[in-house]
Amino acid sequence: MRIEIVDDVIAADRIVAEMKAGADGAVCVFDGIVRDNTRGRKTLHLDYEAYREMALEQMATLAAEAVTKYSVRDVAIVHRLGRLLVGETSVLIVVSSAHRGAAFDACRWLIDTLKKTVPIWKKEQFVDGVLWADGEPFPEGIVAPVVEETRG
Amino acid sequence: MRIEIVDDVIAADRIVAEMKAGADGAVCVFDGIVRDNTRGRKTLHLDYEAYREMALEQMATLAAEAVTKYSVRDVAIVHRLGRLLVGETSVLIVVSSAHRGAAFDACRWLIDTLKKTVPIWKKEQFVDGVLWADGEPFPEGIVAPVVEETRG
Amino acid sequence: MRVRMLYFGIVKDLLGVERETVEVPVGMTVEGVLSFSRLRSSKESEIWNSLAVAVNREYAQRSAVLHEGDEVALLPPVSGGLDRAEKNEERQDA
Amino acid sequence: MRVRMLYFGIVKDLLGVERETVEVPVGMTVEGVLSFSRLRSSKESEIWNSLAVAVNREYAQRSAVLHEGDEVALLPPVSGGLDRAEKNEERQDA
Repeated sequence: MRIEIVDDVIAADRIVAEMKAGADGAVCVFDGIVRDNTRGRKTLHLDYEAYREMALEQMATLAAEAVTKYSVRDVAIVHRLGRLLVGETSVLIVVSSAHRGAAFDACRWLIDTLKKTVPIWKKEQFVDGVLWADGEPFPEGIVAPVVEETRG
Repeated sequence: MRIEIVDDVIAADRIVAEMKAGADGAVCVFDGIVRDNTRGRKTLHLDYEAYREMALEQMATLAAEAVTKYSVRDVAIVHRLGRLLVGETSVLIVVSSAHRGAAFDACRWLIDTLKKTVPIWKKEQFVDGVLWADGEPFPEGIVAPVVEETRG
Repeated sequence: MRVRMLYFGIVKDLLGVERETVEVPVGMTVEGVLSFSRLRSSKESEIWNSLAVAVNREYAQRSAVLHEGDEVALLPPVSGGLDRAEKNEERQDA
Repeated sequence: MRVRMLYFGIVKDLLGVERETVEVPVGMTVEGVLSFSRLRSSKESEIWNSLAVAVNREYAQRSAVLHEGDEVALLPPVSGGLDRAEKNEERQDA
């Protein structure tokens, strides 16, 4: 498994090539790239930051879970931090498997779960302002319902 | 849309790179590679052949259908013919989209449908014999139920 | 009238020919040429029950009537791409 | 006892600090430090209701009790990768 957080361009070609082995019949790749807009608002760039050590641990856990859960052969998850321009890859997920169904399912589960649980955030620089992107709510089990009384 | 049948190595890196545009947030890639075995029987190589003109037309139709059906921005389908060795790419499908859900769904639908309807066949050369690979049965509508009486 | 026949995959091997022009009666259907080809084949094979037929590069129904100069292709179940479906795999392993 | 606090994303901006060591009473819970941080924040924000808390790099329940030297991180909803979920998008467009 290849689990990395990098501060420079993600070498997708090399990573995908290195993920292939003789027993594989299918490789599914998800390449998340910086879009030029969010809901029509024009994006200049994104700044990614992470709780780096925890994010790496979470990514490794997800990769291991995907291998077990979907019986795929190998998984790579590489996320980039820092300033990214439109068109650049922020996250690359590669799943190699004997069969295509498992490769698709594992790849999709990985990006969906990563986006909800791996501590990485992005600040969006628009032409007309800057904003921390809304995350998706944490899954139950990570955040217990807030008990309002505790605030005092 | 990029629809191609090629007789040489598929330049996956270049094709994926050319499929990205500013409006895209997600690129889903399916890379079908020659596996070293089929049900445990060791594979030496595969020979692909096609009804080339019809296959190209079918691939173009599928790509257009995927764009409409899943509202993705762009689709590439490239299939290679001739002799392929273990680890080589036989088919590459790339879907670019603003959103990841549509990219995954379209990519999966494309490979699943291609494998049932696009007239391409493979002959498997094993260490101990050669065999036309079983295809999946044609979908209803392509093959009408056989009327046995017509034979004789 | 004459039609152009194309054979692919295992059908090509069974008939021992890749393409040929054949003379058929006016009003001949897809089902008709299929039966004709099947009778010509030296070896019996299950494959004849699962063929698709394309006329002028489009899948055609068994009842379709042929016309002079048509290109008629006999297509075994296709197997492009990689990765046989797991469903299939399980069935055959069983 | 002392714990190490780490703030990320918008929480870092709200508190005006990225990391700090704070003195807390023995028996302090995750809920306790969260309330404490919230009270310290100059600006009120909905974000406090949706934070997760990690203790020593693992997600922790609100009731978890802290220990001397723990690393406690306040984490706003994460937004790694690209492509906001369509569900979210629709809700916000509405």
